[in-house]
Amino acid sequence: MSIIFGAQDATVDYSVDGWGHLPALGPVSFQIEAGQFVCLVGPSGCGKSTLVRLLAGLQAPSAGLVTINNEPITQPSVQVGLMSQEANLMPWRSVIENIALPLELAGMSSSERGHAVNSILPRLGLEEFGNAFPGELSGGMAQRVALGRVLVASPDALLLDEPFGALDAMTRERMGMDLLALWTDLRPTVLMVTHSISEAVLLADRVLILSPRPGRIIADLHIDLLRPRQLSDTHSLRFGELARQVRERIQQS
Amino acid sequence: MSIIFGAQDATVDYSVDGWGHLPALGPVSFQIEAGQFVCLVGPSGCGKSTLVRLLAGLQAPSAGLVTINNEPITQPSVQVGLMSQEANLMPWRSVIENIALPLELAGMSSSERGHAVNSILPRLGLEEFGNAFPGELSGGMAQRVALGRVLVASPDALLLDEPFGALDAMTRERMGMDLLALWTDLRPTVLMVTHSISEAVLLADRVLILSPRPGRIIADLHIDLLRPRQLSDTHSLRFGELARQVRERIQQS
Amino acid sequence: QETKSVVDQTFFMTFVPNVQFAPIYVALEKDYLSNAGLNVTIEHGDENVGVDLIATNQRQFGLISGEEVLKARAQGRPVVSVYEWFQRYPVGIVYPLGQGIESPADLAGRKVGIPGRFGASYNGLIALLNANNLTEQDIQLEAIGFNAADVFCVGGVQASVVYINNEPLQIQNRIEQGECQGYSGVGVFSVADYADMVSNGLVTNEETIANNPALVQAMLTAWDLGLKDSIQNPAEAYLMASAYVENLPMTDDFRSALEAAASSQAIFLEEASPDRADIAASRQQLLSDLENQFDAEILVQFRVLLNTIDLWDADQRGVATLESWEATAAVLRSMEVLTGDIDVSGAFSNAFLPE
Amino acid sequence: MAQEKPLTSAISYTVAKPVPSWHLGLVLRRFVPWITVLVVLIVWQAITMLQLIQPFLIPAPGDVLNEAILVLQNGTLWVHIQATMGPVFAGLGVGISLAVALGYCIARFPLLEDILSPLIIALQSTPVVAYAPLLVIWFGSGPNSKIITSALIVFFPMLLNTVAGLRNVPPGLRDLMRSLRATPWQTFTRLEVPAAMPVLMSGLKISATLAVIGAVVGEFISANAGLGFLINLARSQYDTPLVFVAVLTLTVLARLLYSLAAWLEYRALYWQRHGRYLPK
Amino acid sequence: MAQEKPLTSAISYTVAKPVPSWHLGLVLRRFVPWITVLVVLIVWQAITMLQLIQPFLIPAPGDVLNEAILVLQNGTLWVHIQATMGPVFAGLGVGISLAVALGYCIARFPLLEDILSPLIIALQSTPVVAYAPLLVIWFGSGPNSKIITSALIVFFPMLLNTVAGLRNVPPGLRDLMRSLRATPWQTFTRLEVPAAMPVLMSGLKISATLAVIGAVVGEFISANAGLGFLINLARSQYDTPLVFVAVLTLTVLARLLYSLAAWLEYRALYWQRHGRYLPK
Ligand SMILES: Nc1ncnc2c1ncn2[C@@H]1O[C@H](COP(=O)(O)OP(=O)(O)OP(=O)(O)O)[C@@H](O)[C@H]1O
Ligand SMILES: Nc1ncnc2c1ncn2[C@@H]1O[C@H](COP(=O)(O)OP(=O)(O)OP(=O)(O)O)[C@@H](O)[C@H]1O
Ligand SMILES: [Mg+2]
Ligand SMILES: [Mg+2]
Repeated sequence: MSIIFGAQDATVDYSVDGWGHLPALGPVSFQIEAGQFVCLVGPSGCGKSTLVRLLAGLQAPSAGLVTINNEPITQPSVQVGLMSQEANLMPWRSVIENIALPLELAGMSSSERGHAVNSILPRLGLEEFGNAFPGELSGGMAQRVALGRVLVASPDALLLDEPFGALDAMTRERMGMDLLALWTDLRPTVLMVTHSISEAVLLADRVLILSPRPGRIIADLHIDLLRPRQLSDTHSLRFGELARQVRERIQQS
Repeated sequence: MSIIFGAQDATVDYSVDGWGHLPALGPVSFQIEAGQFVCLVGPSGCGKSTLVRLLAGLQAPSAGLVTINNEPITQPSVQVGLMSQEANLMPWRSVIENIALPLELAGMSSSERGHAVNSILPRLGLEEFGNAFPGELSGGMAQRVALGRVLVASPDALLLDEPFGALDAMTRERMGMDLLALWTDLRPTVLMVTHSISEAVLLADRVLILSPRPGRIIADLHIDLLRPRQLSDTHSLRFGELARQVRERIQQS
Repeated sequence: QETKSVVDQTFFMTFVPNVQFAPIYVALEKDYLSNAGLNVTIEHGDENVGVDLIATNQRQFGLISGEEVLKARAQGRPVVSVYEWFQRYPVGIVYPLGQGIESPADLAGRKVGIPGRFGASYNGLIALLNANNLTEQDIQLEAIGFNAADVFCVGGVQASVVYINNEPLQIQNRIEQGECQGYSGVGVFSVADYADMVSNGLVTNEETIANNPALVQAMLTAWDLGLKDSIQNPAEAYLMASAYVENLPMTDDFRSALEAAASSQAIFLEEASPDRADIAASRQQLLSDLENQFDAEILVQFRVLLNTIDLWDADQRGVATLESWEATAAVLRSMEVLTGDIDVSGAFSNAFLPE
Repeated sequence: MAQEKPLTSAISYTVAKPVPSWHLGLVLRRFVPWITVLVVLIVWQAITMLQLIQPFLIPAPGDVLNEAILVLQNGTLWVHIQATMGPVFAGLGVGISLAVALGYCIARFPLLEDILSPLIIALQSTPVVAYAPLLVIWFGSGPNSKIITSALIVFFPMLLNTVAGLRNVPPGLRDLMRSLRATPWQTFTRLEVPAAMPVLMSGLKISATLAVIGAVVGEFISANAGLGFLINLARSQYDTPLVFVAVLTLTVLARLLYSLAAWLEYRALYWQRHGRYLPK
Repeated sequence: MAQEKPLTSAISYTVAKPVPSWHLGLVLRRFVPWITVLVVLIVWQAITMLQLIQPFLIPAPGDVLNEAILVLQNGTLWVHIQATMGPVFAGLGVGISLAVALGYCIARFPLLEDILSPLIIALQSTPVVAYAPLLVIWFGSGPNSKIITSALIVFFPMLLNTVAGLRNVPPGLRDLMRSLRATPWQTFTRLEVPAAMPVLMSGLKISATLAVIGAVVGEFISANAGLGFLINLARSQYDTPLVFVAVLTLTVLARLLYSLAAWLEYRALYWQRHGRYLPK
């Protein structure tokens, strides 16, 4: 049930009409251990989303290899939950129906689905909006629905592409801590793209830093803050030191 | 040419099918002076985007009044540039053509347009992507194109709805300082929605803080940091104090 | 000769250009019309549309079925038949030989094809059935569109209402090529043998008759000459028709054979002053001559012309009788197509017949 | 407030307005089509009364009404309506199901488009008269020929709209379904059908009226009953009022079918009436 | 790598593949439709050789070819092609422009839909034969009647697809144009037309073949030239090979028109071939 991600010299080139090849990513090599919480940071357009798509099995590398549990990835896996950068909600489904989608596809009965979704709605702060349609949501609310959709199925691994990008600082912190609690309980393998250095340091075991396009791993920092972690840890000296390290490595790139 | 925004008891209720009225915003009252840089912060779903749409003339309040230069707003104005929360790029136009859209609509000649867009592309970090199509951009790149589109026309007022939400910390800081430089030059009136408290304090003359839905103004903080400001100001004591104030006010809400 | 002003006329005809319209082409080719000061163009179209065009005086002349005139008049359209073009009703029922059909009565219970329950074929069928004490319910009538030859030859129907100058020939052709159900031959029950009904005629409207009788007279005279020439010299008529009817079977050999026949026929007409029977015999002779030289493919449309001539040929061309109009009206009444009183005598006129 | 009027409609998604919608207005709107009908009737009456066109080309409304009452009372009209509408519904069913099935396959396997397009376009562009003999021979003059002509005419627009609709499915949602390991059938029912719905519904509305035309064309070729047959019959009898009755009946039936399709569209696109559809 | 095959096509937007596209494959694909044609020809030949269907129903390919060469050489075919295609293009032009113009107005003023829909549907569902007399009386038997029948048949699908296309314009982009104070004309040309393009192009492809049908129908009612006329002529002479030549010519012309429309679509939707279209 536990998931190990790996990449060996994985590279992505996009072929662009009348332009030739656009190197978008890599080569990158890494291994993410089962149950590890890894954050991925890097400048805009460096290939983070592309890397996530590789691991999600939505796209194949132009060269090199990406693996799950040391098997090459040939297609998406139900054990891996993906939250992509866009909310990608179905406009014809209500909030509840959008969140329930993975369960529905897995063949879960309607009442079980209702139960699962209703238990997650308050955590998303969307109690009142279960029957709203995506067109009636604010940007941050849509993002929370998308997060709910990936969490509801309790997958063994989470690929989260900027899951909190549209949220205000407080909601963001709360949801981050929520995610951490969930992770502590179930221990999924997590790869999360974020632009917030403090968020990365607060949540992750490791922070991978990518160079500008084509993104390569320029740093792989071990975050040795003790667990369980609290929001107040951000005021600790060690936290400041680690955050500074991350920032410096990014600036050097 | 200078723009003063105002609101008197402006309220927005959305009517939702089989649900009745959803109070989304207000009542809010405020005045934004000509050339002022105001940041708007508040929890997700509190009505920030709705308020921006009111001032942009895209929507009328359910009750109360919104004004530009003390005239009720009845329709969008060319002097006001709007960057909404979604990038809203036209998928059939290249990056250059998307950015040039406002100039094109204003009847500017093609060569002038080319000139204007080419001068803005490097500032957006998109020199290489002028001929790319939106489908070929990363999330942050798309957002930068949308920002370029609103800046290229040098409007007298800017309404920016989370303009840097999808950018990494460094790019975000650089673009924020860029915006500040531009503002210092041209002195447009700016209302910017952001979720970053430090960004708000660094850039703004005033920070408006909204309560949870329906958003009301629970604080209107004057940011008395000296101008011109630099990134290094974030390390100053006064900055820390102001940021703490903002954070506290938000948490009290 | 005084120079008359030229009158432009559009002449309405049904269907598409066809060798059955040869007299029209002959009149055009031989300048009978232009000599009478008429500049005529031909227009083809749906018959009901044509009736309305004439009734509204958008057109002054057309070639229209007699029963159409009756029905149209019954519905307030002031159209008048002034020259009976066909002397025999062209509709009949084609049936295979040796399949137990000897008389119309044997059609009872069989599948009979018909283009549809409307138009001349339907009227003719009813007349024929009436004359044989049958009703529509006695047979299995099947609407098959204008596809009689095809449907008949694949056995879709056991007999079919057809135009006797055309389809039986096509079917005969297929039988000879062994492509028709293994039938050995076909016979035809001709409506004209059972009922005297009016058929196609030259039709104009009351307004033209009242305001411009000279025009009617001139027109009829020219068409009549064309008809006469066609009857008397079919080879010539066929040649002239080939200029108007695209795709009419024609080869160099056939053309020169027809040309030779046409000129010898002209001499024959000039020198022998033959009567109707002589001329009919000369047509038969010509056909058998041609049959010796050419295969059936090439001759088929020429034979259609000869068959059609048999429907035209009469001692006095163009004349109509009240009896035949009454008979036609009676059939239509029996079908409840015509209801109430209608002044049949107003539907036609012999007043303009050329000498 | 004189907001610029957004380009919207009752059926489309609208900017959620903070003002209550004027429900009386919605009710009144239902009557607008009838006003048009009324105007047409008045113009028609005027034309016949002023004798602008000969009455045998366009009869007076009263005459048409009398004729209509007649054929309604003696049941003729009803027989012909049934003879036409049966094949119309069957043709719609056959044509649409085939078109959607094939459209799905074509959108899924582009090669299929190359393989089949010559055949499909040939089928579409060949005038029915050309294969009328085959139709009559193979399917007789009963309802089957009509069903086929009706299905044929419905097929092509529905096929193209199905393909266009399926190709417009947002790729982000496609990726979502892939990442959830949805089966092709799940993807079809949960994503492709709803996403293609606006275009499919446009195709359905086109088909609804085309199916009627198709059946009538079939009846012109060979039939013993039906409204197309009735038109031919009435025309052959120069009974213009009856022609009008038959034609107007067709019009009403087509309009009903169209309304049915429009109602289905209204129901199917319920979500477009909720807030703005902003793909977020 | 056995990636799950995404539901895409040459013309649709595809997931930008990191592997170079196999250009030889694209070239080969061009030949696929011809293979279909070849297969059809072989089947046809087989049917006639095995005498499965009487030759007067389906003549041998060789006979049809001979006939075709004949009418090509003597120029007849060309005359009829011109007589048909002129009205087809004119009808397409008239029908499409009217449909797009009216479709725009309807999408913009929903009330107009209520007002006009009874008329439009009446026009659409009334069989041409019903108003054929009026057509011929008012427009003669020349090309005008054909143009009108052709335009009429094109009008409705194009209208519905225009409305469907315009109603699918993303509201976010509409807001953008409003905030930029775009004039209605600018909104139309810069936003509505390109955004509605996929559905408009589907409508254009439907129209392309329907226009041919429309003109042929017009020719069946009254005409002195044209391919529909030629079909009737050949049928009246029981010249099945000539019927086939005329029908196949129609098929080829319709196919050419369709290809033209598909090519225009390919050009117009160039942007769908650039990366994924993710509304960001
Ligand atoms: N479908 C595509 N076609 C062509 N180029 C693409 C495509 N998708 C992404 N790219 C390019 O690949 C590069 C990496 O894109 P990616 O979306 O992975 O960036 P990212 O690191 O997620 O950036 P951001 O933080 O802005 O989301 C970019 O330069 C982008 O232009
Ligand atoms: N079109 C709509 N129809 C109905 N309700 C809407 C609509 N748009 C927004 N709302 C509701 O109005 C409230 C405010 O939305 P708004 O988009 O202004 O929030 P926001 O402050 O911008 O949030 P975020 O930071 O998440 O973008 C939300 O509760 C949302 O559900
Ligand atoms: Mg990204
Ligand atoms: Mg917002």
